[in-house]
Amino acid sequence: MGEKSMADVSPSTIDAASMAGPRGTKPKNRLSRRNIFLYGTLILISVYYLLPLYVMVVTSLKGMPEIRMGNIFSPPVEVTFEPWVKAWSEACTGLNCDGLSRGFGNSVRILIPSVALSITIASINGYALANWRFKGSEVFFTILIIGAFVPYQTMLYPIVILLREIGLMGSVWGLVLVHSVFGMPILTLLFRNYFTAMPEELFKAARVDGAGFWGIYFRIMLPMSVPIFVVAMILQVTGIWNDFLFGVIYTKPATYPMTVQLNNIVNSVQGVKEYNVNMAATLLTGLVPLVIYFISGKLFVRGIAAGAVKG
Amino acid sequence: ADLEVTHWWTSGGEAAAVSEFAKAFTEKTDHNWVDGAIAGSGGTARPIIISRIIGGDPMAATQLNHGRQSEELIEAGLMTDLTEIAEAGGWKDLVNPSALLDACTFEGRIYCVPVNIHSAQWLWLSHDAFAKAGVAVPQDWHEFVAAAPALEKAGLVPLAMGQQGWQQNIAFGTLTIAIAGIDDWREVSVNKNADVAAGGSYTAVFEAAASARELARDSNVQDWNLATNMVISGKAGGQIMGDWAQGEFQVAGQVAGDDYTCLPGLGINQILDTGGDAFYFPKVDDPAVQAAQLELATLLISPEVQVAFNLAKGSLPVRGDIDMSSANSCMQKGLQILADGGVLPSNDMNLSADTTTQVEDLMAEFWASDLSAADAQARYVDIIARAD
Amino acid sequence: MDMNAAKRPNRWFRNLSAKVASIPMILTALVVFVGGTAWTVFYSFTGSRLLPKVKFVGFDQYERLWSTRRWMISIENLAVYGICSLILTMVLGFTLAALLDRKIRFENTFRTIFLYPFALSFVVTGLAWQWILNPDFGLQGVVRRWGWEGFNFDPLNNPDLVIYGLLIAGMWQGTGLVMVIMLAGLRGIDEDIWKATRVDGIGLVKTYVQVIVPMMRPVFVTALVIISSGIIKLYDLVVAQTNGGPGISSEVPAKYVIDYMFKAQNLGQGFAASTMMLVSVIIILVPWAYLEFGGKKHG
Amino acid sequence: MNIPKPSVQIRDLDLHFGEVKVLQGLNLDVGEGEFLVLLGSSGCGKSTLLNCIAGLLDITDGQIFIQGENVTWKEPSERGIGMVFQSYALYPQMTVEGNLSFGLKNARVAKDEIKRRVGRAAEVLQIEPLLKRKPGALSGGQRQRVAIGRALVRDVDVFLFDEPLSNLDAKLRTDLRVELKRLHQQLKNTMIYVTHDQVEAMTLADRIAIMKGGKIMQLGTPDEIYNRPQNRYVADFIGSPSMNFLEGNLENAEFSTGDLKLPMAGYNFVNGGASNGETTIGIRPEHVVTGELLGRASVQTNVKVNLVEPMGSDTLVYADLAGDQIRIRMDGHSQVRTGDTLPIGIDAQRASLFDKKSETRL
Amino acid sequence: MNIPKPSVQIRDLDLHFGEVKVLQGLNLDVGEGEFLVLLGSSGCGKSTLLNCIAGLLDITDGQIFIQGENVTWKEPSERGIGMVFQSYALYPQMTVEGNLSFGLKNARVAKDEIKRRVGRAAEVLQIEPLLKRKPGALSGGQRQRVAIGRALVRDVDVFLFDEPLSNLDAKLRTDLRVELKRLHQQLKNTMIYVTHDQVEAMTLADRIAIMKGGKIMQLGTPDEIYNRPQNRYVADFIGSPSMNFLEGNLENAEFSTGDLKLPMAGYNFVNGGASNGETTIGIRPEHVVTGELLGRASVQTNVKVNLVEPMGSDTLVYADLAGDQIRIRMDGHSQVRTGDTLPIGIDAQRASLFDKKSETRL
Ligand SMILES: Nc1ncnc2c1ncn2[C@@H]1O[C@H](COP(=O)(O)OP(=O)(O)OP(=O)(O)O)[C@@H](O)[C@H]1O
Ligand SMILES: Nc1ncnc2c1ncn2[C@@H]1O[C@H](COP(=O)(O)OP(=O)(O)OP(=O)(O)O)[C@@H](O)[C@H]1O
Ligand SMILES: [Mg+2]
Ligand SMILES: [Mg+2]
Repeated sequence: MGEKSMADVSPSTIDAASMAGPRGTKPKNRLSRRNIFLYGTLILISVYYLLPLYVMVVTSLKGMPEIRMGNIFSPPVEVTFEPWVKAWSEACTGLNCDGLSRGFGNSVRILIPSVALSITIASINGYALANWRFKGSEVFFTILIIGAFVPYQTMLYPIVILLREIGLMGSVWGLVLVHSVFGMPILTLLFRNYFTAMPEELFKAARVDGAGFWGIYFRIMLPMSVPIFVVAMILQVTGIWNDFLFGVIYTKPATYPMTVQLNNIVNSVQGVKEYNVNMAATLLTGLVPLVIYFISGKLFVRGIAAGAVKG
Repeated sequence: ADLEVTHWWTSGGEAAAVSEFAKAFTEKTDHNWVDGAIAGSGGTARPIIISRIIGGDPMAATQLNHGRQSEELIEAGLMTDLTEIAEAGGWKDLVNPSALLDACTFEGRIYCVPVNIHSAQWLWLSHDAFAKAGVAVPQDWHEFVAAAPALEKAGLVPLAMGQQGWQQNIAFGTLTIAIAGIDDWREVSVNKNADVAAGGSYTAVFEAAASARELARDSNVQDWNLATNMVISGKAGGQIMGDWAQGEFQVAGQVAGDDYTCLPGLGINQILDTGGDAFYFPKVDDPAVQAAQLELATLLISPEVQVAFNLAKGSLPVRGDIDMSSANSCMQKGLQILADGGVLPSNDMNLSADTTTQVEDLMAEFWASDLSAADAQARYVDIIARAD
Repeated sequence: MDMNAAKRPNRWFRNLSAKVASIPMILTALVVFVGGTAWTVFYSFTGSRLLPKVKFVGFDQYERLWSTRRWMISIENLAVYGICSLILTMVLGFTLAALLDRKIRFENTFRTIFLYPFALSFVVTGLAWQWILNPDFGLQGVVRRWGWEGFNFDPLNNPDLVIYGLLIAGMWQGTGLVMVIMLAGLRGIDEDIWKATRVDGIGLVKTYVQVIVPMMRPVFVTALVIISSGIIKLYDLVVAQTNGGPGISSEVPAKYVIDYMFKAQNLGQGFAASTMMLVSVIIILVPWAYLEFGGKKHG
Repeated sequence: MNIPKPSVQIRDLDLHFGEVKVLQGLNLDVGEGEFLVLLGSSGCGKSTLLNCIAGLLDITDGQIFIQGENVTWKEPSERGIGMVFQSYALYPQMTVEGNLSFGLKNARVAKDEIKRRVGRAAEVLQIEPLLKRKPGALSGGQRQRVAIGRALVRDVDVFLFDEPLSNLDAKLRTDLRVELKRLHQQLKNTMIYVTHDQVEAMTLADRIAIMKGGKIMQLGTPDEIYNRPQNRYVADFIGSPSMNFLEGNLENAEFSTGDLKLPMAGYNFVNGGASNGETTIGIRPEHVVTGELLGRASVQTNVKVNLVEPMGSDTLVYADLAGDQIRIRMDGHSQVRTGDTLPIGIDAQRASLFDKKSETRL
Repeated sequence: MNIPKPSVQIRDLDLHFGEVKVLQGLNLDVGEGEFLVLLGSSGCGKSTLLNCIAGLLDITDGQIFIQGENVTWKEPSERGIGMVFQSYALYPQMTVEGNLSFGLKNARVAKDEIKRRVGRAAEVLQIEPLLKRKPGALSGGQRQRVAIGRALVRDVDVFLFDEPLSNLDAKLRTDLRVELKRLHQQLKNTMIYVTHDQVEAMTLADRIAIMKGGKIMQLGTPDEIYNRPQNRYVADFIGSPSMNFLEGNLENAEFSTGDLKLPMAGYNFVNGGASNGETTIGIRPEHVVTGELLGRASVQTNVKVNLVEPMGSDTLVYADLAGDQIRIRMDGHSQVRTGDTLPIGIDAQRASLFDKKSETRL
């Protein structure tokens, strides 16, 4: 420590020195090594993340000849929306040549009740688990959590039988049920952690005020859990919208969701693979969750911080 | 009534063929054909079809490869019995070869309608490719192998091969019939004789397959029709693929003999197996649909529909009594073999799906790796020994 | 005044609403998860083919399973993919979170870029990367066309590398979520700890490695759970990107299960395979779940 | 103390969390209109006891009576209690008015009655101008008043407070403490109040219950607790700076340790007569007198000063006495310095004697 | 006070968070070996100032010198400071030893030197038996000691403490306070200590800086701050129970409000002579005397008691004087009751006078 010797300097010299030397904010170099490294790394990694999107968009705007000739990274010489039109409304699977348009409606019809039902059930579960424990509630919850890890494949067949027994096989409601069941573990965990982190005294106060199970849930807990609802909603919307396996197994062609339709289009190869149509179809299918992420990404991050990560 | 029909015919030729069914059904009856195509191969579609049938929400009719696949569904009483209309239509006498109907028969009752005959043992050759390589179009497998270096030199892939187990298994099966001969093939495939599978004739087959593997080294497409497309566009010399490839050539506007050549049995053995597609009619409750199911069943096997469908699909009709003169030369070759009785039972009937899957897995691995012929054979013998 | 003891009311009817409201959860846990699993395990001891049939064959299905090459490859692939994906996702997720946590400009933009793939399904992911990794049109072709003729990057057609091809795509899709979780964790670290390390003169990297990472253990556990629950279910991506190929070099257990259940129509075999997956999940999970949820009373 | 009419009675209360026995065989009677403070260190079971009374915890064994009625298995809202929490526990999405009326709405009280009661509570607590605000827009003290109001509107017999002031800063705490005392004098409800702040306990309570490890160590008026602690724990716990303890011997009504001899003739022994044997004496820092008051003390000696802590109004002096360090509270203006020798006097009559083994008061 | 040698000097320090000007033109000199306490209510900028000295915040303008060296742009680790945080900020996964040695290892201090220093620090702080434990297994007080140790091993010139005791309970706080004072007497380092606890400030500080809104309101010894507050803010802020303020008029060295007249002849005016005009007088509760001390007071009167708060050692009495409520601190044994009329005396020489407008001391 060099400054030790400085300690001998008499007060008066110090006061003289006080006029000199650095003053105010330390000047910062915008192009410091740290910044170059930081932003360099970020930009480099961004390329990895953006590349597929870029390629998909660019490809979907090219004509087939251009694709066959060229470079997947080069921007389209001649922008054409033909592939998008085709993917949306013309691509054929078997005899049906209505592209993704049909699947879109189905997906929406599946999505809305599934998201609503699964979040409703899971939030009630989480609330019961956090605030109204009863003997065995933790056991059921543990089973549920282990269930989150069970490969869906293990369950496919028993669920077919289950749905048959309750007569919902092939209907949209059957699929809604399946989504609610498989969304339950993670969502319940989210809600449980969130509600557990809420001050217990609030719950006690409401009980003293004579509110019952439902009264507390609707009047106290629900209004306070917007962030976690946002997280749950985003997770479920993407999960359900993107689901292929359940959609294909538990529905029928008339009710196929968009992903199944996408698979059909991509795998129904007529002569050559129409990459541009495939990419357009892929983008169209991903559009709904993508838009949701772009719009509510910030809320998502905040919600995760609020509930999902237990300290 | 609206009849929902599921199938996995989604490639160009297949879709054209199935539209013949739909057209005929919609035009000739009061019913509607609701198309339930599932893309991907049978591998994707079958679980969906089966789970729907088991799940109590069956479609009205569905394509399935007939044979052992559906035995249990029939046994469980999930399929409509077609015996009555079969007898009324005299299917027993019409269907040729009769093995096709046998495959639909379970404990004396008939449960499915065979709609076409498929044979897998074809080698499809591109004239364009051989012209580029400057060699004559081969007339059998041996010539093809001999011509391969020239193709390679011309920058072409000698053998197009989709990287999927079932395609590779077809190639293997075709090589077996051609190289090991029919008797040994029958011993192994029908009688599950593992000793024969371990024998010298099969060693030759595996070695041939190993060399075919080299020829297909640069073919990295996945789907069969993409491989066919390599032949059509002259990027590859040939492809071993079933007669359904015919449909692709047709859609591409190519003419057999001029643009491409087909060699049944690899040009070595004039013999074909008689697999095929069949339609099953799961039991449903709605009487209107039940009636429509029977109408569709009758319709599918009716002469005009058979002609129209099979011309489009490139497969052979299941009836011996119809006029297929408008078929092209490849199909004519097939019809001729059929007429000569050069038929073998298809593997769908010989081997369980379980065994087939195992063989396909083996083939997938074999074709994509450097697994030696001897090792592959040893593993094959293992599978055959355990086959049921 | 009445000083008589009050009778303890029946346990079953205390907080009845809570119990009634939990019925869906209880049913799901018992009927679907326990019941369904038990059903599957039960039938794995039978010789069921296309339909479940009670025809016991003992451990035959398991013996066959463990002597099947495809199963062994599947396990191996899952292990390689799982370990690499766990480590890389954690490292990349944490690194990204740490970079974003450095009070940078455009934080929102970068975060959106890293997170958006999570909105896309594995099917879409698989297709997109299949396309980019296509040796002719994709990255390799493009680099070659730029003049580097010898450039070789064709993982999807190389049996030894294909699993890494899957990894590239899987990471692309999944790292964003882990990053967000890590970011949330980083934001939860006491500001004073940062100050303490600065006063102690600890370098930035060292601070992260030796102080921050160990402090984020619970966050890492959360991330670990999320990543690993995804890994074991790896299926869609494989089907979409490689379909198990080339050959069987990118097969995974989940695909084995599906293929044997439906394609090979050997339910018994498929069930045996899924039971094995389940067993491994339980072996890994039960101790953790017990510690995390069973042992503690609250919080 | 003479309890007018029991309002809350607790009989043999046991509460276990699994293996942990938090409350064990606890008995307590609270008189009507009494202000009872539960005081104890963290984790001693104060909140648990309060939650049991409120019905927020299912007790393991025992009985609880409120206004003579056995409420052991009643719902919290049916017990005629109101509760105020440390963290206020206001419903953040409701206005102050909403917070106040929530319980009444749940009980289906008529609309104008709700209005009347909310109005009255708001008037008593002087929060009328805040009625339309949400809790987020209130200061800590205002929030606490709303929390009290929430109990107030419900016209309950018993108020339960769980450290209602400990989230507030020192100044506000003092103000609200006074207000609370005044409120009690005005409402005359029974109040049970949990705190671990002695000053609050001393100033608010009619009686204080000192708890330790789930048991009540002493129950008595603040004066009793402060001046006649029943055992060493209570003596040590109460008082800041805390009591000085010296170990020694009691013989013939004289306490001796080292050179120091304290005649305990005037001491009011619990069992009437003096005991002999190993004894601990407890002397409060303010009962060690100095300066002009020296003359009032029964015993005088000199001590050496170790450390001086000026605290403004007082000065705390640490000094050695008979081998132990003692604390002496002196006036804020005293000019004592470390190292000084200080003449002190000890007010032995005001000391407390404890049996060394059992630590109970002699 | 005469500063022996400046150790920390702050010149014209400005710190803005965006629009918010947290510190403005702040100047402060801390002498070598001095124990300076920064005292102020929450949000007044105490932590901010400390962080500026430590180099943890980039200042907006001004200069900082430590041991005579301009450290304005230096890294925290190069300033020769050690810092102890309210939340301890121990590295939870390292043992106590690891926590102590982490900084040294990083500075590549030789192994045996590290050992020596850790050993010495552990000895000073009496945490030797804990060296192998992790922070999770320590009590609050032990943790705080380790946190101090972490600064200690680094052999720094200046110690910075940011409310190091406020997470501890009252008893522990008192103990550690004494320990800290002793440590300072032993080490003789410069210490800058942030708190909002007056008792801590009064007992620990050589000098106290009272802050408000980013400015220093008064800088002086505890005695100066307590007895000669420079403005009404300081007077009100310091002391508990807080000072009584009466508004009135000062004329001819006599303060009058209502009937009450206080002769201020002995009062030590800031500018030497007396001023006239509207004035506020501040009287500390303990300077209102009763009982036998009544005689010492310059002015005597009777008041009516509103509320009595017995606090054990003292009794706080609220009474009306000249239209205002005043607090009076009495002995713990006094038997005053609400409604009594109490004769009191006021020690006017010890009162403080403030100009009503400017609120500064007269
Ligand atoms: N749900 C619970 N499960 C197990 N033990 C608990 C539970 N709640 C409280 N305890 C234990 O019961 C004891 C008493 O807790 P309680 O909250 O009543 O203490 P307290 O006196 O209110 O303390 P504080 O002053 O800190 O609020 C503590 O030792 C605590 O650890
Ligand atoms: N990062 C920041 N951005 C904006 N304002 C800030 C920031 N940090 C602190 N402030 C503001 O600066 C002011 C002073 O904060 P500081 O933490 O120094 O207060 P303090 O005196 O230490 O209070 P406490 O006693 O509560 O710790 C506060 O009004 C605070 O809101
Ligand atoms: Mg408590
Ligand atoms: Mg602070």
